[in-house]
Amino acid sequence: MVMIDSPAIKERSTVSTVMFTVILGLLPALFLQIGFFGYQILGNLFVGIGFALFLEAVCLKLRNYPIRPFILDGSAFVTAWLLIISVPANIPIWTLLIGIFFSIVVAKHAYGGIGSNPFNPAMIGYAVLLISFPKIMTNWPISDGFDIRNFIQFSQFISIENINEAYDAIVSATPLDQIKTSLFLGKEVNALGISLSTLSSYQMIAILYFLGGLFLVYKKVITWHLPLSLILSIYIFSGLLHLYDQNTYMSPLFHLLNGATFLAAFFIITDPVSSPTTLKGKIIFGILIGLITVIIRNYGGYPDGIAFAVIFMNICVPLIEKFTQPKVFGYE
Amino acid sequence: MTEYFLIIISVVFVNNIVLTKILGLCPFMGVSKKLDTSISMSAATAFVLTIGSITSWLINYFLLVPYNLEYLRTISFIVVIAAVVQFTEMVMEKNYPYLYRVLGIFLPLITTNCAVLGIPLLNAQLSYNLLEAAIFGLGGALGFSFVLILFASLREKFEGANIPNAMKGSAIAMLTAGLMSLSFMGFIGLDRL
Amino acid sequence: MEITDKIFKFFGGIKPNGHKAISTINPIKRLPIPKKLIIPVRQHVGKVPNIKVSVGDKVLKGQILAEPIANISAATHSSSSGTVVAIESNKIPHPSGLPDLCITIETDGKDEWIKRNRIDPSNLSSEALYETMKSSGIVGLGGATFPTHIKLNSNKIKTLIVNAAECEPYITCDDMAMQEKTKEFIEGIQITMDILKIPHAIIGIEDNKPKAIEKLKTVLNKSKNISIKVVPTVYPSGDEKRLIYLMLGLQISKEKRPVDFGIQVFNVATLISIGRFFYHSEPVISRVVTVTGALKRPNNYEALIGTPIQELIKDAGGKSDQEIIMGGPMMGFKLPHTNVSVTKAMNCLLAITDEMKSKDTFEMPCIRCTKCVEVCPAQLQPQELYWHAKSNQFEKLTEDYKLFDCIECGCCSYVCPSNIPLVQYYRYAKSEIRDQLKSSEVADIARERNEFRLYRLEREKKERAERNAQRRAQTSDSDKKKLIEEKKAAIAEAMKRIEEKEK
Amino acid sequence: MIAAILIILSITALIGLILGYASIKLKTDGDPIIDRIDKILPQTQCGQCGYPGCKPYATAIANGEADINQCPPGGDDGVQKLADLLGVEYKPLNAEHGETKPKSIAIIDESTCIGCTLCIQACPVDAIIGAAKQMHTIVEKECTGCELCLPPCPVDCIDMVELPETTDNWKWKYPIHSIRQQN
Amino acid sequence: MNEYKIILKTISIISLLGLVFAVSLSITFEKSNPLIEQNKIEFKTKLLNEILDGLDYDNDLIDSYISIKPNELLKNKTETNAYLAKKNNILQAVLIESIAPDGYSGDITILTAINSNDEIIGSRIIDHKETPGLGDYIDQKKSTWIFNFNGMSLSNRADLDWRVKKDQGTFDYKAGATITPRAVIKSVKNTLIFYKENRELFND
Amino acid sequence: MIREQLQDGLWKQNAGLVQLLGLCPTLAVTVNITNGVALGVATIFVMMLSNISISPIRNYVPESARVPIFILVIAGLVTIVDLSINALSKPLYDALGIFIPLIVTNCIVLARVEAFASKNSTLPSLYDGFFMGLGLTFVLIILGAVREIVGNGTLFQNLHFLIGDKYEFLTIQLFDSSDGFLLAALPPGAFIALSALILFLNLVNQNR
Ligand SMILES: Cc1cc2nc3c(=O)[nH]c(=O)nc-3n(C[C@H](O)[C@H](O)[C@H](O)COP(=O)(O)O)c2cc1C
Ligand SMILES: Cc1cc2nc3c(=O)[nH]c(=O)nc-3n(C[C@H](O)[C@H](O)[C@H](O)COP(=O)(O)O)c2cc1C
Ligand SMILES: Cc1cc2nc3c(=O)[nH]c(=O)nc-3n(C[C@H](O)[C@H](O)[C@H](O)COP(=O)(O)O)c2cc1C
Ligand SMILES: Cc1cc2nc3c(=O)[nH]c(=O)nc-3n(C[C@H](O)[C@H](O)[C@H](O)CO)c2cc1C
Ligand code: SF4
Ligand code: SF4
Ligand code: SF4
Ligand code: SF4
Ligand code: FES
Repeated sequence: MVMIDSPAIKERSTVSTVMFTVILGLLPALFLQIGFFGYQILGNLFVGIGFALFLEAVCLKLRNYPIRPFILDGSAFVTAWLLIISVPANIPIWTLLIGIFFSIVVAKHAYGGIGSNPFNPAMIGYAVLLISFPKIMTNWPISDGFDIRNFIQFSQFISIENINEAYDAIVSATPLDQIKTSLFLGKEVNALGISLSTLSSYQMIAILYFLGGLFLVYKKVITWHLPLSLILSIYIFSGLLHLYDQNTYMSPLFHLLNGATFLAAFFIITDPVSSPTTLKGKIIFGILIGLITVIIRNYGGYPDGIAFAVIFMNICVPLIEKFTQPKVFGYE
Repeated sequence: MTEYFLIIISVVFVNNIVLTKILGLCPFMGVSKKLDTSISMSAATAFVLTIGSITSWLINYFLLVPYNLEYLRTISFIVVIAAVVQFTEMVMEKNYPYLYRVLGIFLPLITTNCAVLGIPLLNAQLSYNLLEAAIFGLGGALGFSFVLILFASLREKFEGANIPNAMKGSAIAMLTAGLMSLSFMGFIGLDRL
Repeated sequence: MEITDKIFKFFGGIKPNGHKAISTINPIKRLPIPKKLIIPVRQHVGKVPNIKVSVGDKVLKGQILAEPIANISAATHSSSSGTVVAIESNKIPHPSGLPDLCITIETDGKDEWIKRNRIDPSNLSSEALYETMKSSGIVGLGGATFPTHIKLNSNKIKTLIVNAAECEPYITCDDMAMQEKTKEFIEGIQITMDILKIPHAIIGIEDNKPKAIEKLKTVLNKSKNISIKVVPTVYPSGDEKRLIYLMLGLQISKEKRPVDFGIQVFNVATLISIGRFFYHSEPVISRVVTVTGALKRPNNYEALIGTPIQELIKDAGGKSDQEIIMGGPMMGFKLPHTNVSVTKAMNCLLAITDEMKSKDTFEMPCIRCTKCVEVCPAQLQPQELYWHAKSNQFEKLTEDYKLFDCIECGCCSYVCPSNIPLVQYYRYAKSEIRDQLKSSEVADIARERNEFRLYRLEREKKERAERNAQRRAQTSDSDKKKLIEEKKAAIAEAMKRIEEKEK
Repeated sequence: MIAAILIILSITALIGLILGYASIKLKTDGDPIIDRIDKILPQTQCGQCGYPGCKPYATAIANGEADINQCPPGGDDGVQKLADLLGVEYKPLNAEHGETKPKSIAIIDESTCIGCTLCIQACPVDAIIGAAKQMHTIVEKECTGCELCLPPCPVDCIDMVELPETTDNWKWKYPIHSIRQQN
Repeated sequence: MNEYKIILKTISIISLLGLVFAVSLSITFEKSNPLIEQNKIEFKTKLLNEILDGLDYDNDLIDSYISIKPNELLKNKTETNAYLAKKNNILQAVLIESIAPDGYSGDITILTAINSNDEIIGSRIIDHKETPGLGDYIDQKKSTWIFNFNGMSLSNRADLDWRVKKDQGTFDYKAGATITPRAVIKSVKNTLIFYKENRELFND
Repeated sequence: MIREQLQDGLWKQNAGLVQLLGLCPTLAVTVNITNGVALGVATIFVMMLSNISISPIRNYVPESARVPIFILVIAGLVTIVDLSINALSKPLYDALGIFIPLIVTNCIVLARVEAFASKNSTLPSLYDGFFMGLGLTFVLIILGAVREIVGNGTLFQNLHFLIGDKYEFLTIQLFDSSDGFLLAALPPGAFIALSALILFLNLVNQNR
């Protein structure tokens, strides 16, 4: 006998549709990434997602949950994908797998799997890697511009060894990192020769994240509150600093187009499980992540602080929700 | 002014007394099951911490240093702190009996909250002046209360989560503390400015 | 309160496919009088009425079978003439599947009425009116089955709202009744206005019932004191408080009732019953039931209370093993047994369709997507309600998240991508909380009685001690010694016994 | 050495003075926690906890003499609530004190009852009415189901009956198709 | 009366215990303190000797030092001691502590030994908070990088050589961590400059 | 009795894993085994001494000054230990840092004094101090080992601080420390490792 609870009818959308819409939003940027940096990232995605699904299955088995529906829900897929595109493509595969282990097993299944994790799994994986392997995590492959041959030319599917020596020819720090280093050494911003008239590879990818994000808003997978509040917050706070001193603080536009700003705004802080559910809460969450990010970028030890800001704000979610409960119909 | 601000930033965020300096963990784990109790506990601890760091500073400065008796720091600081706690406890039992009951074994354990002795000792080690010591104590109290309350609010939520049985209780709490500590690593460098 | 043309759109709500056309093709149909009527004694919220007949009695149509014993209670009438053949527990349409007391009548086919005389409410004092209404058996036919005489017994009412929204998919009984019984409907509204002594009423009707709107508009053309407000089709606009907001822009929480604001809401069928009661002296003995869903000939039926539903289903072209939902697809519940009979609350019988059966019932954990928040018309946080209900954190549910403001409309479940039976969790939590409240009341009584007993025993002991002391004062010293020795001996003996026992 | 001794002595003496004084001035009396515990207990007054009633058990818990898991009528829920109130770890019901049974009430078989009044004396809530040598009855609403009236009855005329489920006391069940596979 | 007794009892027992511990602690302290002081000295001498790398001197290093006030080159925040190694009362080498404030994560404390030819005998990192595994290769415990300074002086190296290879200098660095070595190099160089400019301080 | 105390101390009531007391040193100093052992031994020593010092005077302690008196005794003992370690091995003293004086506030010490020594006679109190301390020491050692191996690639680093310079060869280098999993050596790693240990204990208990 079929169990029928009220209501007996239901809209046809499932967790999988939600998750795979997110992947769809990420695809265009992936295309650019391959064009710029080579198809190594494909190898990482292939191995990394495979490992994520494997870990997911193992955890489900151990916890006595049915495997199929939870593998098919696509959440591990999204988590792994987001982690992989946040780390340098030339990362040794073992390192990446450690990150995935922390995402799926420690940050997700230890807390009870999908829906129960208070922290953003991908960001936990990222932060663990950044703290443990700073050298690997700050050396990105250098791009010679978009090159269609990157899709076919054989370089390396995945990397296995550590980059122990300085391969200045093939790796470099990200723009945010470089700026930080230069400022550290006492240079002034306008002497750095960074102009926004030509877009770097990172910036073009960021723009595609923005477009992919708009797609998610259009598809109603996310609401505008989180992305907008984060973007505005970063823009305003870095803008204030820039106004205060143009020589030591980069322009707000630079902060928007570099680092993980757009990726985070649309794909990371919007993780429904670990972000607040109330509208006011979402706005506070976005603003504070932006503020912390700007502070870390300008004053802290890490070139980009979004991952830490996200995890830190994850901790605050229950309190934020507690204080931003909307009024119930009929109550003042 | 800025240096006082930096002291606070440092003990609350960068070198958070609980998550980075790893002090005061037992009450952090023990009194974080419910938000309400954690708030009362942080108030009590904050009180003792601030008073404790001031009195300890006075003892250190006026009694121990002049006579070269630094080796008596531990014993004199802690005895005074214990007395402050005991006194607080008595006042609480008299005036807020219910709170007293709920904080239970953890009230006397404020005495053995490592942070409560750790901060005065650090004060002495860093040779802070009285104002700095007081601010350091207050900052430590803030840092403790801040993470305790956040932690409690998180743990309350866990009751509805599908946490695996073997992880329930202290294991998940410890893991959460670890991940909180991980996020506080992101503040590295902010105490310099 | 100013009444304007403005529609105040409420927050949330959903727009499921209506499926209303299939049951409005044919007019309301009457079936021949069934051989047996099984009439549940209680068909309302409130106290069980007192049974007035016994097995073997001959009863006439409209005769009282059971009489209300308290204020919140209602009468039950015989729907046709015949003989009472049984008064026993029987299956009733209830989600629990539990039986309840029913009166079974074998009809004689004569359909003979008891004597009726028309009642004019304007001639009656308010007490007399109240008593008359109490015996009418009229309860809210919109589904809540709350006794109507209580809702009418107020002189604070300023606004009468007629709930003609009928927002649930599939259901068309109010729509058809308004089209075919327009006169009785308007009469009902008029009488209700007279009883409440108010000059004006508003009919709230969803814009997916153009025919009924048309008909009402033409009939009401001349009348100024009954107006129509057409509201957009959004489920659950038919919920009392949502409807009040739609009409008047006034939000009412669970803590308040519409009466507190001088508003009373009645369902179409209730008003028709009121009309029939005062113009034709007819208590509630039948109602319009929509029989629809996966059937060959969906239709509306004017069914006698107590009619076995199988007769309706068979007539609508269904099979006897068909799975049936009582009520609409959103709020209705699946009948645990389909050999039950029509009751006052039964507005719709919905044969489960393949689409409903194929509903994915695999429940995933909540991913906090807040789709449910976006549709909750009570502006609650369904995901929080779920989170705390599933882990039995009842205190938080009532205090922080206002569980009891949930109207169980099912919008949240409808949109939830994780397929969570949210409403079931809320119902479970509500039952548990109510039960806990009840047992704590019982416990309070027990505590009081226990304390009183202890106090009594204490007092008795003291009294006895006093009496003994008096007696002792009267006895002499030697007597005392003797007494003490006797006691000692008794104690020694007792000790010995205990020792033996221990061995 | 002298300085050390003097300093420590002055600190300790001062502390001794303050605390000794405080211990006299800040003496407390009464413990409001007992009432809060009693409020959680089911008031069946059955004595299964090892105390003569709910209030004595509450007092024992407050004084730290009894564990929180000794009241079978309160069930696991009750233990959980006590644990929450007192901020201690939940522990399963102690089986030594019996197990939780569905709520029942006592019924006297009136044809057998000899009217000895023994059960009246046993009932902790005075739920039994009747006078000597007359048939007794139990007020259904007031009976807590404590079973204390069973042993004293010389003719075994009292039975415990479980309250049947009706549409009035029926409760919605926990949704059954949960994600977890039954194992 | 009774109240007095309670107070008195409290005071006496706590004071009695205080007395016991005051006595036993002072005894322990008096017994252990010489050892502790000696340990401290040994530790320091060992470190200094290691930097001096077998240099021949005959004075007691720990006792022969001058205080240096906070200054711009050494970036010391409080007065620090510079130790003097002498043979036959002739200055053989000085050991100067400097701080590199622009390390990646805070101050790096460096001790540098300079011989009478103004050449560096050796440098050691005393304290640093650089990222483990990334910036901490400057630490002698982790790599030999710091020994690159051995034998360098302001005169025997060009300005350019006091740079990491990335800035066309001679110093190795690890990819992704150039801030740390730059800071250390700058600080060591400044120490030499300080010594050159304040030579008279040491020669009295 | 003694068997029960052993079981309680090492397993059922283990300070670090079950009672969650004495956490600060457990987490803070366990970057390597040596620190763990050293602090563990110091703690055992203090626990035994404080238990046997307080047990005999337990009946003379006025309620109002209970904790201050206990803590006075503990602090005195700790200072003695502190001075001794400083005299015996300076590098070790530097490595353990502020955590030696903080044994005073190690919750488990006062907790045992309150829960056991102030209610029992001297000999059982001695055992209690020993077993409870031993239980904590085991946790310290396991955590130290795990964090040292994973984070630094070594085992028994600095052991010679404890037992003399000639044993420096005991340090085992498993892999290049710059390839270590740094997290393990940092505070978050300490928490996570202890969490894993508690998980392990729960699993074992579940399966029994
Ligand atoms: C338990 C209960 C008590 C009620 N008490 C009153 C009342 O005192 N006065 C009144 O006018 N209506 C009363 N009502 C009727 C409600 O106001 C409302 O009209 C009725 O519940 C139907 O609404 P619904 O189907 O949306 O739930 C009561 C309803 C219930 C269920
Ligand atoms: C979600 C929900 C939807 C409802 N929809 C309708 C409806 O479409 N038509 C209706 O008459 N009553 C509906 N009701 C019941 C009304 O709230 C209310 O009980 C009724 O209008 C009161 O009239 P009555 O006492 O005459 O039944 C609904 C109730 C709920 C909770
Ligand atoms: C977490 C983290 C820690 C770092 N630690 C150091 C460090 O200790 N020392 C250092 O020189 N650079 C460190 N860096 C690297 C700098 O940010 C910067 O990338 C580098 O110094 C510039 O090197 P390049 O000139 O080779 O590009 C760190 C970077 C990150 C993200
Ligand atoms: C809009 C959206 C954003 C998401 N972002 C993240 C993310 O940042 N990190 C992550 O691990 N999972 C993300 N997920 C996937 C999923 O929510 C996550 O695996 C859950 O946290 C697992 O419980 C996202 C899903 C959606 C629908
Ligand atoms: S719609 Fe379902 S999954 Fe989404 S928040 Fe609501 S309950 Fe959770
Ligand atoms: S069922 Fe309750 S919680 Fe869900 S949408 Fe309706 S009112 Fe809101
Ligand atoms: S066991 Fe019986 S007497 Fe004891 S607390 Fe529970 S109900 Fe009351
Ligand atoms: S009647 Fe019997 S079972 Fe009921 S309360 Fe009294 S003694 Fe207990
Ligand atoms: S050891 Fe318990 S608080 Fe530090």
